[in-house]
Amino acid sequence: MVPITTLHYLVVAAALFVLGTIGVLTRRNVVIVLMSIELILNAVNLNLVAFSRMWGNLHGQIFAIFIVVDAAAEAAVGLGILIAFFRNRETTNVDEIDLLKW
Amino acid sequence: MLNTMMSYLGSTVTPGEAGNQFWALIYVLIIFAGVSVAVMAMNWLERKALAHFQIRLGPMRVGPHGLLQPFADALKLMLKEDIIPSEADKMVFWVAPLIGLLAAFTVYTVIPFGPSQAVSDMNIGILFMLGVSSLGVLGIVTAGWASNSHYPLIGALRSSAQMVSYEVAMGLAVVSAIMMTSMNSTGTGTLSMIQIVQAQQHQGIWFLFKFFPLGFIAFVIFAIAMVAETNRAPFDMAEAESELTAGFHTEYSGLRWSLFMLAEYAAMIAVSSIAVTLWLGGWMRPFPNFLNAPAWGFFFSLFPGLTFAGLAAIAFIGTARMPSDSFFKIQRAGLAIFALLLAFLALVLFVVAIVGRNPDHRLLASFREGIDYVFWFVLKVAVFMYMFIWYRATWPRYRFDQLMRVGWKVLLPISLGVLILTAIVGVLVP
Amino acid sequence: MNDRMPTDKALPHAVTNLATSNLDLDAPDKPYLDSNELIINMGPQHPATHGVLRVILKLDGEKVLGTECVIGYLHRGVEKIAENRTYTMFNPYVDRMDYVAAVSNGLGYCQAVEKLLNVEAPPRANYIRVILTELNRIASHQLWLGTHALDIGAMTPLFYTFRDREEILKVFEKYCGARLTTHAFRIGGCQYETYAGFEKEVKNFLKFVAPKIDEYETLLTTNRIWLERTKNVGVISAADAIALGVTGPVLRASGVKWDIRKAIPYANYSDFDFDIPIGENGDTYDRYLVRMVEMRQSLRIIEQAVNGIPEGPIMAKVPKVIKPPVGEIYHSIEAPKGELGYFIVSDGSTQPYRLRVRPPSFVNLQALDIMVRGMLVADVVAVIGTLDIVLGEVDR
Amino acid sequence: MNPTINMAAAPVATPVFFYGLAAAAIISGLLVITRRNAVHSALALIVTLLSVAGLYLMLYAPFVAGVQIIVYAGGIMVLFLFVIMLVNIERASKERQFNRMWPVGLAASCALLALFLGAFAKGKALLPDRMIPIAEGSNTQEIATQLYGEVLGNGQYRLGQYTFAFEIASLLLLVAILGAVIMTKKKI
Repeated sequence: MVPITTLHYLVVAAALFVLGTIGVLTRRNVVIVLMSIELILNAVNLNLVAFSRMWGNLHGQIFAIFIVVDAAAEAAVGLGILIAFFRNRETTNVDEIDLLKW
Repeated sequence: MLNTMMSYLGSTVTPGEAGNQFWALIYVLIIFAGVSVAVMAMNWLERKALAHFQIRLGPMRVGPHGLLQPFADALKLMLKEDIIPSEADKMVFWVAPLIGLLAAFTVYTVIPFGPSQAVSDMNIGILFMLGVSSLGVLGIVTAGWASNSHYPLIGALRSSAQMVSYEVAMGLAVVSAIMMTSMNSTGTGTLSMIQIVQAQQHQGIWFLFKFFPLGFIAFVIFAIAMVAETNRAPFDMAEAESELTAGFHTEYSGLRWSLFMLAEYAAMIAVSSIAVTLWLGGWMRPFPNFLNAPAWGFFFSLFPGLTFAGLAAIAFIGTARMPSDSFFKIQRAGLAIFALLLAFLALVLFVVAIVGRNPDHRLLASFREGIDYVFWFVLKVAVFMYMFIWYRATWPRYRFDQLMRVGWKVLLPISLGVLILTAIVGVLVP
Repeated sequence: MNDRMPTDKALPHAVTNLATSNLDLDAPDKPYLDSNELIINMGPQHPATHGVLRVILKLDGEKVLGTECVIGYLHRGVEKIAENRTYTMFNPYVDRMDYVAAVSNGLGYCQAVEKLLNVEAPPRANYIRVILTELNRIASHQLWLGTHALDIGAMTPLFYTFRDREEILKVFEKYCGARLTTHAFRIGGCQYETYAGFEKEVKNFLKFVAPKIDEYETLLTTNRIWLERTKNVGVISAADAIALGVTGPVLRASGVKWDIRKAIPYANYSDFDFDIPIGENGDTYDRYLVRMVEMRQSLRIIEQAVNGIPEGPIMAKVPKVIKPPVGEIYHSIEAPKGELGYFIVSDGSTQPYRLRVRPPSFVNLQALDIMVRGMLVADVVAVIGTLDIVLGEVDR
Repeated sequence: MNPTINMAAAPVATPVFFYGLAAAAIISGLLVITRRNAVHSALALIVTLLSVAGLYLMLYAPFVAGVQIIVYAGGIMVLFLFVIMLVNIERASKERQFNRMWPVGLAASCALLALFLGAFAKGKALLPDRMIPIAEGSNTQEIATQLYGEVLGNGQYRLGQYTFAFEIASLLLLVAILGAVIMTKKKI
């Protein structure tokens, strides 16, 4: 079998990234859009960790941890906004969230 | 064959570390079987102990003193019709118990029953344990949602909120214990379960008593949070039968329901193991440094045999006390056989303990060590399991908001304070 | 007795100035603005509704916005049956209303008919009646305590109370052959003379049960979780309680000293020396304490009664065929759950023209809604438990 | 215990595990964006996250894998499931699932994928396959040193390279908590 190189991980990460962008760009449900963003962040993390291994230091891994922290913050605030929005408008569709103020 | 066996028994590293997949697989199977048996035993013990708390007898009919009751229960649950509500989300309904079960059992890969008696010694052991056991909540949430019914949904929301909030206090208590592992000459701590126990051995003190009362408070916080984490009384909001009929598993029946029960009990044993590992010295016998003469070692290695001998004695007394009516003939015989079995096990353990003193018998010597480690570990865990039953018999149930208040306003500040104090004391006291 | 247990001396005095209730009982339900409200059915098949009560809960998350009780799942038409039975024939039926306090039901009915007939039960019969009724009060409170504690999550008291209730049921069984639906009394007195050793057995029971009541209190009274679950839960003010017609321990826990045994003495309760416990806050914990003290007071009454039981006949002169004069009568007694009243209209025939029961459970159940508004789901269970309802009596 | 990497003990079936985990990640990633029901999407996302955690383990990054499991799968996904249950998904699952500009989005994403693949094909030679010199057995300690700093032998303390960033991250989390609380409160 072909030994697994960094490139393999990069391809997986690229695939996840593209899936994430498709989700963000095409889905209407905000929850799923947020989940797609998590997919994108994961793809980035995978890249970082793969490069961290490739270059033989830990900077990539530490950056990945920061991104996980960021993802947690983003999910908390994003879902908070979603709940507040749902309470006002009873919808979770992105294309109905098209005004800045209600 | 014997040589291979001996090399495994004499191994000083875990099979995961030695990279021996076959041996690791055998460990996994042993642990899986052991935990399943422990859950069954726990089931029987809980019913019996609870009954005796409540001036009842508990199961008495299936086998002598209801000893075969767990098997009867298991059989009944397996044969029972497996109902999936027509309005339920079938796929998720099907998957939910498996998630819970998987989360509960995966944790056992890093539980150290001895310095080499673990499937693997991960560098992130305790982090892995907390992470995987927190996946159990997903099983509960999905079960509650997939049932498509009000009571399970409320139960699932309650339990997920509860588990997520108590995880915070639990994690902080764990961190203060981990911090104690770094109070050594090198100043580096560890997350590995085995090394945590070895740190206690090295420092010559259980973390329960370290920086008294800081270690003790952290332990108490963990002990409270773990009850909430496993949804047991008095924190059994999720399945409060008087309020939500059965909480998240109201719509479940038969085998699927028993999977939830299995997961619950497995999770109880798992969190108890964490507590034992972090604060009670894991596999170590009492006073390993203070009473380190070989005679003491021999004395303590008799305990497994003594325990089984005691159990056998209880069983014999039970046999003698049974009514002499011919109706009880089979039951008497069964109990007597059970007692003989226990006595035989005690005998084997005694022989191993006595013969294994001689290091020339390599197989028996390493066997004896292994038995020692596992025995003390299991004994400490068993104390926790008994506490779970005791709580259930004694206390009423908290209300949901009170539970959250206890979690966020009492346990969290205390555990934060303990964490900070531990850090300060650790710097001041070299 | 342990000093942290509530004693009779520590009881506060009854409230004297009652503010008027501001309950508007006829106001329509306000529409709730929050769209997240969830409507769930608690019951009729639910472990905590004590039978077949169905409570429709309107929830916002866990908070109760409103409740609606649906009753009648156990309706047997007891009042209508009365119109087709003679007075004697109807006597066993009343046992089936509040089946955990069957003796009290029988006492109320027999006394109501006696009042209608204008006969008086002989003193010995009255003593036996008081002993059995008070024993039944203890049994009823024990059952209440066990199930109430179980609802709140404490499993163990249930088994302790049932163990001790068994002793009372044994006395009943020896006296009249039945344990639950006793049919112990007859119109005009008691049918059965006490069996040999009755007094001794009752005295033994008194000695046996007093420490047991302490035992229940050890488990619960100062238990932190119990306090958190019951203090300030299901509060009802004295004025609201009176406006709703709530009686019994629920009313007394709100601070109103109203006990028919003292207020309008029936049987020979005026001969005995006992106290009426009252609470202060009208919350679930006070109701718990009141009932615990009531059990002890019942023990006092039984002790006095069993020591002073006179010799003599046990039946008054009552005609074989009971034909009360034309008229109507209302007679009420203090059942374990509150005021149990019988309103009987007689047209001079052997059957009542109309018989109406005022069941304490039914009236007390009305307080559920105002007690649980704004509380949580778990409190609904606690409050249903603390109201001590028996669905057989609510639905009749 | 044994800090040197034993190459012989390295997973024998590395390619098998890699392809398995990669396939699981991508297939469930596909499910995330195609499922009608948000709960199914969330469950699929959990599978993705756990597969990615497995990939981290294969890259000798156990700490990141642990963080991934405990924060993502145990924390964030529970939050997601919680929110999905709070908002009304019955209606959302019956509606149109994709917005009107979905062809454009799809095309752009495909272009992005093409860009990636092109870059990989061109730059393949630039990617050396080297081994991380830090042993797996002390990964956590190394990361802790970078994040918190370390105690030097002479009783002195040195800040790590990322200590400041780490503190900032905690501040970010605090702000996020406050933001989420204020956002979801009914009445402020």
